[in-house]
Amino acid sequence: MTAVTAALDVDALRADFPILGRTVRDGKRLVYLDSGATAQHPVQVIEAERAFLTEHNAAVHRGAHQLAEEATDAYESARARIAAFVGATPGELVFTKNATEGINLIAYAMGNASTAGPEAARFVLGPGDEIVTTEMEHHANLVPWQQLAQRTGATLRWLGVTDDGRLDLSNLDSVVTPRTKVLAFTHQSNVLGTVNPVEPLVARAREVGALVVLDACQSVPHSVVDLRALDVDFAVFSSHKMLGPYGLGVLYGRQELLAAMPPFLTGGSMIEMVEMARSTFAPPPQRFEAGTPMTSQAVALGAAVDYLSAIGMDRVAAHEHLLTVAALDGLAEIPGIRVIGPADGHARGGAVSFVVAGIHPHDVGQVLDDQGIAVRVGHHCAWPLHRRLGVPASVRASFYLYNDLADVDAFLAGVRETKRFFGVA
Amino acid sequence: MTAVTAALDVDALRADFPILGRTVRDGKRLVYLDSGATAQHPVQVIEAERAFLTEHNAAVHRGAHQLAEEATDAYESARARIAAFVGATPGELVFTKNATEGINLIAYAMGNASTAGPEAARFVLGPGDEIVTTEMEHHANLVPWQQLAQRTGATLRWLGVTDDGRLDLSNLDSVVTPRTKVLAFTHQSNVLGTVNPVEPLVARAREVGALVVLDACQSVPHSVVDLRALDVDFAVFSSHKMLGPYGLGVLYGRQELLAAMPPFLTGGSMIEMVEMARSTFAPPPQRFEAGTPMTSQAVALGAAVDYLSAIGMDRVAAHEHLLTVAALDGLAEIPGIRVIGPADGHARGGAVSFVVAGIHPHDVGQVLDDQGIAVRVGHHCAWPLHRRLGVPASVRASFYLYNDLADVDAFLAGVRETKRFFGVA
Amino acid sequence: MQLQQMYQEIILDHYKNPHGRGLRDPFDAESFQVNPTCGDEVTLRVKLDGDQVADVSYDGQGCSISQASTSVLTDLVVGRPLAEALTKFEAFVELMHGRGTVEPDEDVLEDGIAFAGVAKYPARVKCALLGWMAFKDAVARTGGST
Amino acid sequence: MQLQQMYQEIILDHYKNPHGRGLRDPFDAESFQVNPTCGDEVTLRVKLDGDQVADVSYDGQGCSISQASTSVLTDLVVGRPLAEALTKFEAFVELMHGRGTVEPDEDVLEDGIAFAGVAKYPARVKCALLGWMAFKDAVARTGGST
Ligand SMILES: Cc1ncc(COP(=O)(O)O)c(C=O)c1O
Ligand SMILES: Cc1ncc(COP(=O)(O)O)c(C=O)c1O
Repeated sequence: MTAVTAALDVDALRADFPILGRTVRDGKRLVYLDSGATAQHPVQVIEAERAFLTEHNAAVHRGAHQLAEEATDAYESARARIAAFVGATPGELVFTKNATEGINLIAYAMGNASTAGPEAARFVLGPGDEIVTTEMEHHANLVPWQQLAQRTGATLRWLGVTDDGRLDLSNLDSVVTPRTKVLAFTHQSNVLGTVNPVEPLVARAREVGALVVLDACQSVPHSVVDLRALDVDFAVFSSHKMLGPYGLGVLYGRQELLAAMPPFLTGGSMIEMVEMARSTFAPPPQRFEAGTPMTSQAVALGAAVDYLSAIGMDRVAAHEHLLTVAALDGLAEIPGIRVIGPADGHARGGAVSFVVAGIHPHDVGQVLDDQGIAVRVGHHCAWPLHRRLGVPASVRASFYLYNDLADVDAFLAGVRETKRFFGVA
Repeated sequence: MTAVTAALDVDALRADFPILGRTVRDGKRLVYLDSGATAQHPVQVIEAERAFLTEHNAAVHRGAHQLAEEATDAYESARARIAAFVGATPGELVFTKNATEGINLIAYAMGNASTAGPEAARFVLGPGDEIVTTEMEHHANLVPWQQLAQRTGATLRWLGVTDDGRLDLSNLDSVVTPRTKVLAFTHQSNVLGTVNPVEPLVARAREVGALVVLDACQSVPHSVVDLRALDVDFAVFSSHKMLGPYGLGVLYGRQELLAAMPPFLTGGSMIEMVEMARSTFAPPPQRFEAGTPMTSQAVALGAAVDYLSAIGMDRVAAHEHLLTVAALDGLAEIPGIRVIGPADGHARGGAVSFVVAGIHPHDVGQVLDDQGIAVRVGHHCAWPLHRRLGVPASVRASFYLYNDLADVDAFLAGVRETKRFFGVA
Repeated sequence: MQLQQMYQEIILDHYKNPHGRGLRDPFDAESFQVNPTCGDEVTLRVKLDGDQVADVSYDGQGCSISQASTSVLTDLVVGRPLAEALTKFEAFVELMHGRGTVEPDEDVLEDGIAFAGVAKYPARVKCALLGWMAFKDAVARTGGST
Repeated sequence: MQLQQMYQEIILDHYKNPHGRGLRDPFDAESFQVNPTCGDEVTLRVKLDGDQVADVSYDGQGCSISQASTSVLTDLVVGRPLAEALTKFEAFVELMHGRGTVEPDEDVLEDGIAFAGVAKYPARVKCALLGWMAFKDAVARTGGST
């Protein structure tokens, strides 16, 4: 154990996560290395939601009774704390059901701009306009843009990926051009772990007047992220990957952009005036929160960011870095392993994806599972990236604050056992 | 107490809802009459979600490890039980974040049909086509259709409301015509309580080949609803109004329609194949569930329908009917009260909305709140309906299985006290 | 009963006998404001005379709080220098957002101090501010300094 | 270690030495199937001769389970009457969806009974069925009775 893990006191932390105490597959200790897909939930977060539901629950922003006041306060206080967690103000934060909805919201709002008023003009897309994304995106930051292109006649282009799993910026200026209306890219790859350089991408987007959409799903849960400082126009992340509940995502948008953007989902709570034939809409963030919101989930995510803040995101990042480097170093010693993504700890987060020569990832995952080690296998919703790197699928171990070096050791032993089981040298 | 409430044993039930034990406004017993906005949560439901999160939590439909298997089973078992609860099969049920998203899903999917493949042809809308809704809709079943009309050039029409708060079907055949592509209406009004006659509306829609969208938000939580038997094409309802968690709605669609309908939100888990330039999509229901789903919420709603089923929805409906009639009878005895909506218990549910001569609804709500009685004031997301009935706003008391006659008595006494407070005869 | 704190006599008086109600000509600018949850609305006109607020006239529908606070508004700003009116606007907004912790200055807000109790009910703060927001918006539309 | 139950020798043998692999002409119909979560895929061709399955040829990529089960499929159906092949299809699907509660009939499924252990792992059932679904789909495309 090094000073950093000692500083984080993982043993104490783990006690907050009841599920980590259970066993799987006939009594094996659970080694949960699938936090990149979804994180586990500390009792503090579960308890915050329960307390809200059993003490203060009511419809927010609608009622004039005491419970409604308390519920509204809890909901808006959560929004403020979550905003502060990523360097934003409450008015810049829209609650969605997941990060995927957040990206769709932007794409659909842009699609709606052509039949909305003149203040939405800067969001209008059509033939001749271009949307740029990258070859390392999660499907959530690719398919919505494909669809927007299909609906509007705009063209989809993308930045490539280098053999070592970095974004290929060599042709940035020829891919991102004055025709580019949107540049959408991931902050941190959910497969490779790669942390992308936001600054040159934003700089180029500003030069050509493109809007920047940052997929922060894998960065916000694992590191210090200040969205204002990054100077992006929009960003999304998901509650369930950062100790919060399912069913909640966050869309960040610069105030002036949210104010000018047409609505996406429509219905109750997002209107200003409704007549049978026409409606007008509330200012943001309400304009983008149609229907009864994810009230108790927002309250619980508020508790999750309190929990993370109390630990300190810099310490979380340092801890994960330690585990990642240990995993990478350990894998490097096992013959026949190919890590896809950066091989060392430089500018990368805690997703370690790899293939084992001669054994299909599904089979690797199965043998690991049999030893209690939960990893993810498949293309991790990044199919084009896998194609680019010449592998049909991969095995991914991903770490979070509750993992420790014992987990890494178990994982490495598990990989060795897998090779033994299948008789691969 | 009559035989029916005794049969329901409300006292025992109330013990399942911890919040009902609290006091408000300096020690007053909480009389919660705002279940039409959002219901309270029994411990059984909260506990089911907690158990899932602390024992079986993992990303569903993605992982190959034991937790992922258990989570997927829990999620799909919940889908099956919720489907059975409304007479549907699991493949006909799509999870959304709320009912509002469900209606938007249909509207946007129809909007997308024009750039989707030929199998989506029956969903295409354009100039000359008509969408019909009604004057008593919640904004959630109106504004999305206004927006769809605006985007596609189709025309929005509507059925009117009679003075006593029933749907005006006298001109049904001239409003719903062969030009009608969609007929969207509410099963039960959230303001008036009115239960609409589904049969003649569906019959007329079938005659002209229109799709029927039923807003079942206020019927499914309060009565026996068999969507197959009602023979509608689509229906939506919300978890939080039926003892389940926030952040979850349900869209029902006939299998063949879901199979032909283009996707709405796109991203992970809803695809078949993804390349950089194009994607193909999974069959329903997955096609309509982009991104990480509301996993634990679905599990909890499964527990909520188990809870409701164990009681029996017929008994829930009978109990609410009793309370509603008591409230209507009581209000009829107070001078200056105008109930908007059916004045007797025939074909109506447990939403009782009214105005008090000489006192603005906000002020009525405030005085009731001061006595611990939580009602809703405003237009209840049905602004056009209020305009039609000539009132700017109303006060709504709405009942659920945990309310009893003591609540009704408190409410009636509260209304009398309000008049006294404002010196209105 | 906390209710007396909210429904002060002054408020109920203004509600029953609103001051300055009705839309009048001439005016420099008009603002229409609505409370999207309850449908309360106000249309308010401002007539400036140099840097003086010459008239404020209004019409609308709403609860006792919104009607009374608009009535109080007219008392406070009509015939005063615009700068002073805007100071009162700031003070009233501060009071209403104070959740009952702000001590109102009677010299500035006069009858407006009666709304101190309303500030404890966040759902009603929007009611109390409806007319004031219309005033602020109408002034902005005159091109006057805000 | 439950693993041996899933990875029976028979399965590993078929995986290492797949039967009937490679795409062959002539064929009546072809089906392409993909497992959307892991990207495993199979292209499978069927050649009928009257009511006999004359040939099944395939190519693709995937895990041991999907590859071995497709290999077993060819053993079970090639040279058999189509009706019998479809009976085996039903039996195999039933086995795989049985969660380990279905007792497989060795007379019908032969080497296929080795997949009984896979049925206990729901996430792998789709793998085991990949080639079988392609077979069923290809047969449907020939216009043969399904
Ligand atoms: C009749 C009706 N339709 C639709 C809705 C919208 O439901 P949700 O806000 O859960 O999306 C509601 C509740 O607010 C309702 O009562
Ligand atoms: C990089 C990245 N983007 C987007 C998503 C989608 O998030 P969600 O499924 O919560 O919408 C994920 C997680 O699945 C992700 O890792």
